[in-house]
Amino acid sequence: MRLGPMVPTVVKNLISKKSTRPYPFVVREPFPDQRGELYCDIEQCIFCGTCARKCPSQCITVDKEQGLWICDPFACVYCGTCEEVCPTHCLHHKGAWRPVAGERQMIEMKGTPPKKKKKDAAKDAAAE
Amino acid sequence: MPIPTKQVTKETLVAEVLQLKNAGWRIVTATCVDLNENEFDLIYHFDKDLQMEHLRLTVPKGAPVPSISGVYLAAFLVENEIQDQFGLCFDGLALNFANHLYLDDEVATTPFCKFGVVRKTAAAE
Amino acid sequence: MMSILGFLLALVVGVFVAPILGGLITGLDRRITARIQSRLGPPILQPFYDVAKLLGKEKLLNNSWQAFCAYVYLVAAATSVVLFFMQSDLLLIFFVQAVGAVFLVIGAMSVPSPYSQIGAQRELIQVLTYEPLLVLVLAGIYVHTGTFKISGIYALEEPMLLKLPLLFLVLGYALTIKLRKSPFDISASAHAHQEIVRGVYTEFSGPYLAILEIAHFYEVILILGLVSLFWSTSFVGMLVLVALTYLAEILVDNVSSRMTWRWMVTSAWAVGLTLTLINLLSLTM
Amino acid sequence: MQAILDFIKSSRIKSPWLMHFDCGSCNGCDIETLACLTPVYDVERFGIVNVGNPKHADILIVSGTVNHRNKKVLANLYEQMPHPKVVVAIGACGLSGGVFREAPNVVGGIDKVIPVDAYVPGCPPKPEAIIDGVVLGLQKFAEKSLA
Amino acid sequence: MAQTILPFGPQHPVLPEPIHLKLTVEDEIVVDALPALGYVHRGLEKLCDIRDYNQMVQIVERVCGICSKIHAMCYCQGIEEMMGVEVPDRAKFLRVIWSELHRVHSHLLWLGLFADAFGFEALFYQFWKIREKVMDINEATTGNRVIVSVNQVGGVRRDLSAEQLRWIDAELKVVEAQVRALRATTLDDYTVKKRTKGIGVLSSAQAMELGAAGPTLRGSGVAQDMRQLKYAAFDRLDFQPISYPDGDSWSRCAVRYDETLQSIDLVRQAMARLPEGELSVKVKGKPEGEVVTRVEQPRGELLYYLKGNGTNNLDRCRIRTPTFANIPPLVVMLPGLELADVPVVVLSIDPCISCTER
Amino acid sequence: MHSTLMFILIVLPFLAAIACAVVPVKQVRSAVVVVTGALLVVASLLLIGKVPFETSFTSMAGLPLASMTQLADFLLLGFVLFLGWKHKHLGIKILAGAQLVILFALEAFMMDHHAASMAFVADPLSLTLVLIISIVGSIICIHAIPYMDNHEHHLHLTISRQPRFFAWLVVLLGTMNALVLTNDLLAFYFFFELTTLCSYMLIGHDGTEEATNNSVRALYLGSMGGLALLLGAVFFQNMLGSLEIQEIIKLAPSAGYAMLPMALLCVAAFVKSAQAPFQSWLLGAMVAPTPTSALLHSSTMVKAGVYLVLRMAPGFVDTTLSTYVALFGAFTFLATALLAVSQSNAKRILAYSTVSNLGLIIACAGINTPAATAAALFLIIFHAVSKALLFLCVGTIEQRIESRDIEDMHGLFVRMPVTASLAVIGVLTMILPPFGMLMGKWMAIESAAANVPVIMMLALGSAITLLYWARWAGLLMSHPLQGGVTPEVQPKLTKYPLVALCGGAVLLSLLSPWIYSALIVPMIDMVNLANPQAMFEAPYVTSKGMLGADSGVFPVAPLFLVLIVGMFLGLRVLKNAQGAREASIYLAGAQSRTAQTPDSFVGPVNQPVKVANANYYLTRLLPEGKVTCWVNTAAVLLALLLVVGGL
Ligand code: SF4
Ligand code: SF4
Ligand code: SF4
Ligand code: SF4
Ligand code: SF4
Ligand code: SF4
Ligand code: SF4
Ligand code: SF4
Repeated sequence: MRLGPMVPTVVKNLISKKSTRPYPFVVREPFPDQRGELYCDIEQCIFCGTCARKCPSQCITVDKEQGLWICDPFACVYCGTCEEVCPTHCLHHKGAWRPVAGERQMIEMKGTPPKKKKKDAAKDAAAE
Repeated sequence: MPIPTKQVTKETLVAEVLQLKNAGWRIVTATCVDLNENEFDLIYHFDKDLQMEHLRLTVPKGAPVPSISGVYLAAFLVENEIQDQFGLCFDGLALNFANHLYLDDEVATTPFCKFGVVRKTAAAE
Repeated sequence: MMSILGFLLALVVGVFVAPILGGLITGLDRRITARIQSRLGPPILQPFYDVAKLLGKEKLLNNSWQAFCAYVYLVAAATSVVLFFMQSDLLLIFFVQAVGAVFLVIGAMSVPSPYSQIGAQRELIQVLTYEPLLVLVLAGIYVHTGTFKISGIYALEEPMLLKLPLLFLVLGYALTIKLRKSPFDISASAHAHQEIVRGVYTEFSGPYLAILEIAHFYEVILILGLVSLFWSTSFVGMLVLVALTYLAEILVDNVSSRMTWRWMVTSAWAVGLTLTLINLLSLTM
Repeated sequence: MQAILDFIKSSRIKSPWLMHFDCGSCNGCDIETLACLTPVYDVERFGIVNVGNPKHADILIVSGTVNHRNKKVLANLYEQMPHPKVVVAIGACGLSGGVFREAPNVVGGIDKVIPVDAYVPGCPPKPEAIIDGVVLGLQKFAEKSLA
Repeated sequence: MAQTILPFGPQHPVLPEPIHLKLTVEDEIVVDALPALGYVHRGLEKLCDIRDYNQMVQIVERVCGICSKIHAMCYCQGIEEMMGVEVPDRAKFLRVIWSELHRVHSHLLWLGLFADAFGFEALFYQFWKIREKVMDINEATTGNRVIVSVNQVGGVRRDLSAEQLRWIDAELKVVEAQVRALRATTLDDYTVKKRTKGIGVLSSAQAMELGAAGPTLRGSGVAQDMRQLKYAAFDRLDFQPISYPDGDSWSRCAVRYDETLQSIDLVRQAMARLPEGELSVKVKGKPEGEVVTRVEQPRGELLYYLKGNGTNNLDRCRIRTPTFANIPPLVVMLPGLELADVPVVVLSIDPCISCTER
Repeated sequence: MHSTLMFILIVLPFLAAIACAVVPVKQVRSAVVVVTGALLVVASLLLIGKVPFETSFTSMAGLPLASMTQLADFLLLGFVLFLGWKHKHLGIKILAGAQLVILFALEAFMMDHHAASMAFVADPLSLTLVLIISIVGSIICIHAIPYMDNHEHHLHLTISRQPRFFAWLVVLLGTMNALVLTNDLLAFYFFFELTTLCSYMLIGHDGTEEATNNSVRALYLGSMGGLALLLGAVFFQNMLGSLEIQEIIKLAPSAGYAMLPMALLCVAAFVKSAQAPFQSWLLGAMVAPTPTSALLHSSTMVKAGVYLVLRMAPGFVDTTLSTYVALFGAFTFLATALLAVSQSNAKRILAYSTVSNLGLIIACAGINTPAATAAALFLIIFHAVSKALLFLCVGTIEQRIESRDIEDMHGLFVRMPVTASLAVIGVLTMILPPFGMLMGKWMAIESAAANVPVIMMLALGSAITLLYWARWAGLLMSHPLQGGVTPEVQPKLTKYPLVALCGGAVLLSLLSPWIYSALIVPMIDMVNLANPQAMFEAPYVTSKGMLGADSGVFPVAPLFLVLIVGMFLGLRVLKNAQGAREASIYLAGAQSRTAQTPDSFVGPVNQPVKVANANYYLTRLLPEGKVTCWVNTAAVLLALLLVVGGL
């Protein structure tokens, strides 16, 4: 039974450097391979839909016809499964976390579906 | 491959459980599995010195099962849980949350059954 | 008797300067506490931001009696500080301050919320614990100086601390309760919240909570004023004594857990009364 | 007088007291919220104090999925907060129900029950992101109190 | 005698999670305590119907964020057993390293929260400050601080480089030194002992009868730890369960304090003996059959019952978490205590409601 | 003029009592009570201008007072003996028998009866008591009129027993007036015994078994006091050859051996003031209808005891006896305050608090300095007014809610806004500055500051007092923000007495500096006059509504100023608060969301649970039975010490 064994610790705290990180004035470098914001390099995407099928949160929708890669950023749980299964490695987690938002969002990326690459692109252009 | 279990019946369940208790077994938990349209499997798990013993009780839906919370008080929680999720009723629950352990009245059917049945609420009893 | 000028001075200092000082000390307290916990802590002016923000919030009440009680608490706290600066009777100052404590309790009890009620009961038990100790400290001062008047203490030749060291400890014990610091922060849980949320403060919100905070600023000044009397012979001595005492309070706050009220009553009475008895007897013998 | 009113106004964003309610979260988000209060992140730098009482809170931080039982609690707490107030939803669960969206007892995100002012994505979001969320909340807070 | 009836929770500042206790007190002595659950119930076990057995790994991780890693490990072990998959050795050791790191961070977190329960703020902050180092290790090695997602059926998803191992070792030294510095305060301080010694006593017989698990059980003198089952790489590590005999809150605290240091040691052992090799094996086929697996969570014995039916989706995934087992002992311990002891005793079982209710 | 006033104050009540007893018409009885009360008030007020004076009568209105009392004395004792026999109570029989024998011996062998006159002395002390008895007492009697109607209505009595009740009630007023005015110890003894009888009659009024038992207990303990008093008188007669009170005081201090009879007198006083270990009769007396409790057992009759001690106090200045009296009083103050903490029955709280406060007054008498005497007097005055108010409030509340348990009074404001507010004010006047009770306590603490054991007990006791009062006041006032409060209708005779007492408590507090100059300064002068050795100075000077001394100041008027400003502010705040949003109480977020279940939370099994709130009674820390046991043991020891140590 002792009285105040905490004293040395708190005195040390008082005179040594505080451990508070000065965020947001200084932002720490992310560790390598950190799973931050998910990012799709849409140019590389072949719209195979693997990511959509494997995602445990089922937050990705891939529309091969339209060339749409849609993700609900509010439902993604940053597990990295999609990144691992993507055959073209077009999905990456950035180091930094996804910025906060003031309202609901949806990530909708439009790319060019494979095979009918040029033809479709021309068609689209013509349609517009 | 099914796990090695000892099959019991509604009639022998409580006696078997009592026997295990007297032999110094600790109750780990119970599991309810929805087998088909008519039956549940109730598996009781026990532990003694890191060894496990399982009792399996296959029961028809709709009929109450004797509670073992009289033997192991601790079982009241899991039995209430099963009552909530599967609509399987227990006779002689030490502490009966009357289908409201987890779920509110908004949940109308038993959520864990593939073949859901209407939940009886406390008011209905 | 006091001159009119002196009276006005006491009034102004007591009513306006004291809460500002009290707020600053509270801010400093939070800063030091943070450092002790290895944190940066809030700005020194934080207590004022808090109060100002609270004043601007929506009024939310369970009944109007609550609001009334909050104001009585404030008025009583301010009055006791003014009386202190007028160098009035210590015992009386202390009784006036008790008005505030009682109204805080009554206000908290007027709401049927169990947290508020339990807080109120505990606050009463705190009063029960520190009041006798304070009265006895004052009695000791009386035995030493022959008067309950603060002016009598200023007439002393040597610091009271030398003659009343044990009573000073008792005072410290009592003031830890009054300052709402661990191990005695049991009725309002100023920082912690463990079992009763914010106890007596639970049902006060917005401007009414601000009132209570301001009243607490006054109380801090009153308490530290009382401490300063123990080194009444020099201004520097006063400051040093107050600073050291307050630091000690912060330290104790940070190296102990919060105790239960049963322990508080028994320990405070056992330790406090024994120390008082020794010191009083040594004075009267 | 004007000076006092200005001071009150400017104090609003300097003293955001927050209350955290765990609305059926997996604790991941909660421990990260708590981590914000601890020495390494120390949000008390910004005057943020964790209060346990809706009546004292300016910011309500909610994590986790809404279910039928806790949605009533959530609504109660929101109602007991005095104006102005903001709500910050954190984590995939709080934003949308996350990975549990389709679980049988899940209603969905926080905004199904109370209006949300800031969404902090992540599972769980890092403490820094939660601080960002509070900052965004504060901006809304300032707007609301002007209104 | 006049009674006060109050709701303790679901929202209560001392409880990070929503649980409700209807407390009846007389002069602050608890005469009756009745729990109410369901504020966190999601029904996630049922998601096995619509998510395949691989996706379920991410879902069971989110049963509880605090020991996410261990849930996933237990689940994966179950599936692997069912499918007859032998996991590479390196993966087994890595599983131990991360799971013991999780225990360290969970226990440090708990030690802090426990200190908070009896109002020792500085101690709370101190433990959480130390814990941040462990969180950094998690983040640097797995890519996330809390839900680390390193398990997969068949092995692990990440590796540790030699450089990382050295860094972890250095960091853990600091953590260990800092934790040791708090021993006297946590276990021997007068005020702390007053608040924990003899508070919430659970005899070993009661603990067994009520089905207590983990530190709650070991705090009552029963040295039972699922790591004795020698899953993962525990068959190749020195491990003895820690127990204290008194059965009070102090004992439970002492168990966890010692286990923190023990886990640091286990991480070191595993790092020292880490074999080279593959991280995972390719899994073929679909799970079929029944399996029961158990591992030791920071809070105690975790049991998974899994039933596959030869499709990608499981038939039944049943999770029995340690807190679920510790609720009945809690209800028995509360009457007769002071109101001020309620947070202490509730915290002393290290309740995790999200895992209790899933 | 003297004789007229004396007649009104002493004899008139007896005549009124006869009228009450014989005239069975309710209206007449009420009128008699009201008129008697009014006359008493007027007479007592007129008496203010007359003090100090001494007078003696051989007869009053043609009645030979002195010889009548002698005769009545024997009749009284005989009656008590009869009661002892009737209730088969050995103790009473022995005590009454012994008193008969001793009294006979005293009258027959020790006294010469040449002057068969009755001497009265009116000084500020007796004047104070006369004022209290006549004014507060009358108010209580008037309040009793509607109260007793209700009371009997509740009991479903077919034949009203009110004549008897009111007769004893007013008899008591006369008796008390006589008791405080008489200068003859033997006459004092007679009136003292008469109050015991009144007490017996009124406690047993309802005739239930409990009432009867408690009334017998009161009679038994009262007789003990009587015996002690009589023995004291015998000793004084023997030693000093005189039973004139003023004479005794003058002679006693010079004679150390006179401490034994003094001590006996003190013991008699302790019994009457229900000091520990004799408190049980007063607790038992709470079964009586509330006016009885108010009149006899709080504001007036029990004051006879403290009056006796205070009266004799100049006779034992600076003696060991005095020290012991102070100790004893302080001990009772503390001990019974502790006992009060464990009570939830409002009348028992009031009873313990009464004993406690009387203890404080006795402690002041024991400290025996002018400041302490002043404190004692203030305490007597303000205690009487505030306590009467509280008792009447409890009575009124009880008849409405049919419970005396304070736990049943949560949020009483909603049902009885007026009475609840009055009760709160009553409580506040008991414990807070700037009200008189607190000022008395302030003086007491300041004058006891150098007496280590006494100050320690006073410090503890006053904190405990605060505890049990504040929690009661707190729970009365809860009410919804908007609406919900039902206006209260009360009979005039219920309401006016309450309002009068409440106003009195506040107003008298404001006037306390003037009361001090008018009553206490002359009283100290009289003490000096009576006792040439003691040259006391008035302890305080009053100026600008402040009481001041070297040792401290109590700025009454300035504090009242703050109070008034504060009230003004407070009322504005109250009005302002109406604009606030009404919040539900904090229930950890679980509050039930339907309007049918207010103040409820959703508990286990999803059912609404109504919250309950209760005060702390510390019953595990301070179980009443055990504490009583310790207290009684300690008190017996102290009392023994007092009697023996005085020698
Ligand atoms: S190989 Fe890639 S692109 Fe082709 S079908 Fe499979 S996933 Fe789609
Ligand atoms: S990170 Fe995980 S949750 Fe997010 S999209 Fe990819 S697979 Fe889905
Ligand atoms: S929403 Fe989809 S793309 Fe966006 S961060 Fe989450 S997973 Fe990545
Ligand atoms: S897996 Fe990769 S390539 Fe396939 S759809 Fe997803 S992002 Fe595109
Ligand atoms: S978002 Fe992720 S971490 Fe947060 S509660 Fe949901 S599952 Fe847990
Ligand atoms: S263990 Fe307890 S404290 Fe920790 S997260 Fe789970 S519930 Fe919260
Ligand atoms: S036991 Fe509790 S803490 Fe551990 S993983 Fe499960 S839920 Fe989380
Ligand atoms: S128990 Fe004690 S107090 Fe009660 S009657 Fe007996 S002796 Fe007296």
